[in-house]
Amino acid sequence: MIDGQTILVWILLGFLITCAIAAIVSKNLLTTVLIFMSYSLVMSIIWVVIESPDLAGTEAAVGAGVTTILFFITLKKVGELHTGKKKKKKDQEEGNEHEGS
Amino acid sequence: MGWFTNHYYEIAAMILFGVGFMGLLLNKNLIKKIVGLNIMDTAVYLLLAQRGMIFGRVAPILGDNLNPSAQQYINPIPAGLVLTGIVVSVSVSAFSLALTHRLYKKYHTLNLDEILLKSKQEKLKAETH
Amino acid sequence: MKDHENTEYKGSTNPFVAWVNADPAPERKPKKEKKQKTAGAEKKAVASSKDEYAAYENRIRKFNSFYKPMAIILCCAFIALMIFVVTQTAPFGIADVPSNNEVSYKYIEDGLKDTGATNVVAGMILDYRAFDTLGESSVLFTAVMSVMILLRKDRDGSLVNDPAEEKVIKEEEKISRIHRDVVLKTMAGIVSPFVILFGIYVVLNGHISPGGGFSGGAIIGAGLILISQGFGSERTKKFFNFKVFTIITSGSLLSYAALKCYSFYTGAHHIETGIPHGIPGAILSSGFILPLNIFVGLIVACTMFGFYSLFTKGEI
Amino acid sequence: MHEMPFVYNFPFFSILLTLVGGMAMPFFRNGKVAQKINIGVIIATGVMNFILLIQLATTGESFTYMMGHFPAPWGNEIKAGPLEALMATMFCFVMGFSLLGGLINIYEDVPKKKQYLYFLMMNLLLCSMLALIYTNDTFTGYVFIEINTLAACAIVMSKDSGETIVATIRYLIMSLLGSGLFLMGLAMLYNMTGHLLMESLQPVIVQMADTGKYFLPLTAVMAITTLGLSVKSALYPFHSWLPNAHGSATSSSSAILSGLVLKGYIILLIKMMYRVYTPELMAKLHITDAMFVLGILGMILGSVKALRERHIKRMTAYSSVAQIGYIFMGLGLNSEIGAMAAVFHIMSHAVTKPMLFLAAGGLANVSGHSYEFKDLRGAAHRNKFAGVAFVIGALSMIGIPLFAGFPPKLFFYTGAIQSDMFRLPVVLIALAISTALNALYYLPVCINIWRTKDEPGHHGHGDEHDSHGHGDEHADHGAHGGAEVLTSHVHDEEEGAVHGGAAAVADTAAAAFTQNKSEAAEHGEHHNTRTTFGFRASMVVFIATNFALGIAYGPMMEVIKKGLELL
Repeated sequence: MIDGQTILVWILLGFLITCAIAAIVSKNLLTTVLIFMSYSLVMSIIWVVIESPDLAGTEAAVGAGVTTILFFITLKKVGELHTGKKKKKKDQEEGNEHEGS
Repeated sequence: MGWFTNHYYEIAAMILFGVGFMGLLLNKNLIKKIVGLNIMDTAVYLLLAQRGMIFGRVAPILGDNLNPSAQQYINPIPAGLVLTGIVVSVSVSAFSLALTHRLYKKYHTLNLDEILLKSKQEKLKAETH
Repeated sequence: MKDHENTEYKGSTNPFVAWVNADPAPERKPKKEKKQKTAGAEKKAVASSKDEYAAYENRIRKFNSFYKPMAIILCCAFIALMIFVVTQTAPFGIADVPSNNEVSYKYIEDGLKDTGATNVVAGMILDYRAFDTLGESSVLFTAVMSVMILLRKDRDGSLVNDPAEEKVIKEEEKISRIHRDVVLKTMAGIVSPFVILFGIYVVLNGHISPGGGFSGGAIIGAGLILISQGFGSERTKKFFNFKVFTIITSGSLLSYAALKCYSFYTGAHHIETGIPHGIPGAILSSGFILPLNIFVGLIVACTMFGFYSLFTKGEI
Repeated sequence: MHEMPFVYNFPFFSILLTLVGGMAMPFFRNGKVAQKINIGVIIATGVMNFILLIQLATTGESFTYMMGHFPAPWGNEIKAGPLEALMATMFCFVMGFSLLGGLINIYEDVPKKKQYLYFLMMNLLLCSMLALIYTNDTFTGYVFIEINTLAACAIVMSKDSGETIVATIRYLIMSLLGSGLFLMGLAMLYNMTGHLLMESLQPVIVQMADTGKYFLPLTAVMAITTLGLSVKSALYPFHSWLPNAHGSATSSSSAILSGLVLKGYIILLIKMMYRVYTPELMAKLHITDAMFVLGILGMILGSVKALRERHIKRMTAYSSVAQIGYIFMGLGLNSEIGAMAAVFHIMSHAVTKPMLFLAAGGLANVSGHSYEFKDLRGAAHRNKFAGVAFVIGALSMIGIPLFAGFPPKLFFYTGAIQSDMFRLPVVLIALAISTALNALYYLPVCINIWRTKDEPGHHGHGDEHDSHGHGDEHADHGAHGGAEVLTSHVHDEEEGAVHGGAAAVADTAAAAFTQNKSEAAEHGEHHNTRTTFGFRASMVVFIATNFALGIAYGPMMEVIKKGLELL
């Protein structure tokens, strides 16, 4: 019963839960949104594993694509992308790293 | 171990639901609340979609098979329902992000408590003048 | 009658009379009377509002200190219970479960004959359960219209018009026009046609391969967003303004509704639609599913781009 | 079977017409045109549902209508019976007159360019509620719940102020929590039974309950779906979003949210209860007990909260919490008459609460758009229709005979007698306390709005607690000089001007103050002429309906009884 694919699914599910917790507890909003984006991507892999390619495509385009873009624009509008490092010293490195990209 | 090996998807979905639920209830930051909400929704979709999966069968794309038998393909219903759900969840998150945007414009903060306090202050000011 | 109620209400005359006269809550009375002697009416009012503010702040703090542990405990208990509950249900991945019943068998075995679509999921959501999908497109429509209420700028000056922000947007656009990011622009130029083409492919092949209106529409929307980011909003405005947005969104929805109504009405009256299903696997097959996918794709693409544009500029 | 009467198309037509009307509105982009479309759609839908109601009530049958070419377990379908037709007719009726009554406030509160969007949302709201009433498929129910949530949030926030947007986000978060729970319940239900159609679910669930298989998951599913719908319909511990959302929105929105939107979810819950879970099973698994307890708590604590409010709309909103408590209490009685009384209470609340909200809006319109009690003093003299309507609404909410609020209370008693021995005393005590509390918070307001300014003894005991102190003005205005007098309320001046008592305030004030006063007087005059024909008509119709429901409750109960049997 426990074969390679099952182990892979366990790893993916573990990753999913870790991502969810990290997204919720992270202090920096940009990190939260980026983690949420990877959460959506992993979710779309899980959809492929459970044989639902329709869902995988939709999740990748909608969840990881459009929703994340909307999150980013909102963050930009509320000034968390630029003033994040001024406001919170401790988030400086993360802010710089993502601003550069 | 049977309870785990037979139900790991459902257990993961429930844990995710809990994480999202707590994110929605406990965080004061609106963006994180919305992320929590999205996680909660995805958890429900996972709970729904995993039921369609059957080992050894493939996705219900028939291709050239013109006489399909139900023994070859997985259950298509959960996938269809979740497809509906995903689109609903993106509409809802767009709407709540727009609300967040407007609230930030008005109160210059994302913290719901501060927003409540500021709106109260505004109301009291309007009353005294 | 009044006297009778007086005795009922906290047993004293004053609060009830104050209540009838609609004065502020009686519990704040002593404080105010003290201040009344020292300060004028306006100061008193300010002081009382400050009191009220402090009380409100206090209430929120108290609520939070009570609410957080309660919420955590309740959530954990709820999740533990739910995990226990789900382990009671049928195991994962086997064929012999209640959800694997005659309904899903019918979808798989007769789906091709009934709908003409080789992608059973597309056939299911656009033909068998089309009412749900009509509702789902309406959810998108409702959401984009609500976002429009919130974020669309009025020319005649509502709360949404914020001069400072307007200036920032203008400046950003100016900067991006002059110093356009070369990497973004080049990549957008190369990638976006393929993205949109791929989206169109996914939409058109929705009934014979994975995908369909929703995923394809979202891909097209993402392509439009990429163009708008890379070449500036003026470029997209040339072919996509508010009028086009309205016509495409509402027009597609109305056509969708019209097609589906025809099929609902004929279905309920047991009349044949007279739409041929075509050869299975061909592009032009499966009756209404192809046009419906196209309409859904248009709605989703416009909605996604509409969200983006309302979020960035406050207009379409 | 094969020859279907044409009337049977009407549920489908009404859902479709409202949806298409909403979708077509962006083409016009004009508030007036949108309003005309909206009113036309509501009238057409109301007439269609009324004809259907008459047909179904006389023949006493219910029917299913296939949405597509495939019969029940495969395709979507809708189901209509007398109860559904009755509810749909009432929803159209109440929504039409709520819009008519609050039209001025809509045009004032909603920015001009966005008025068409307001009416669009109204159309979609009506569409989603009709779909919730008529649906026979749980998942369709979920999709339309989401439309309902978004449209309801949109009509709250369309009055563009900070307060409403804060209220909207709280409303949205709670609503999404509720629909998330409901969807999770549906997912588990599907996992256990493999069906989504209400009709196919019931035998499977009954069989499951008989064999004892999946006992715990079944209880959990029933609890979760009920919980989700209760959160959305503001049952007592989950009501915190309601007063803000209903209190701050424009009058029509408050009326519709309180009168109809909450009821849409309760009707879905009743349908789930009767068509899917069966009342016996819900009683056996103690779901109804929980509903009963929370309903009783809501009845009493909602009223207590209302007692503390000084804002007329927020008070009315808290009163809605109490009335929702009544409905859940009735559903939790485990007796047929209890459920009938709950359905009747849905109707009587749906015709009374919009009237109260609209009357409150009308009273505030003539008092400088303030909803505080102190500013509303004597407002009823300036807007007689609103004053009379508010008093009648209040009497109906208290449960005075001849008004719509009375029959359900009577039937709650009867239902409690039918129910078990534990519930009877609790219901008796709770109804008595709740009626007393209702009287305690409604009657003072009624007295207050009918008071005249120069009633003797008014300044003697009333104003010494007034935070803005116009009692002080009379006592010490000589000492404080013009500054304080200038800041005194425009509303007071307005009242003064209207009742000819302005001189008493004005004689020591500065020239600027006089100017201010004359403006205020003009303002007041302006307001006096502003009760339009639409407002008066809607008030008269609501009052008439209230009496009609209160007097002729017999036939209505017959229809409800038949409807519940056929559900």
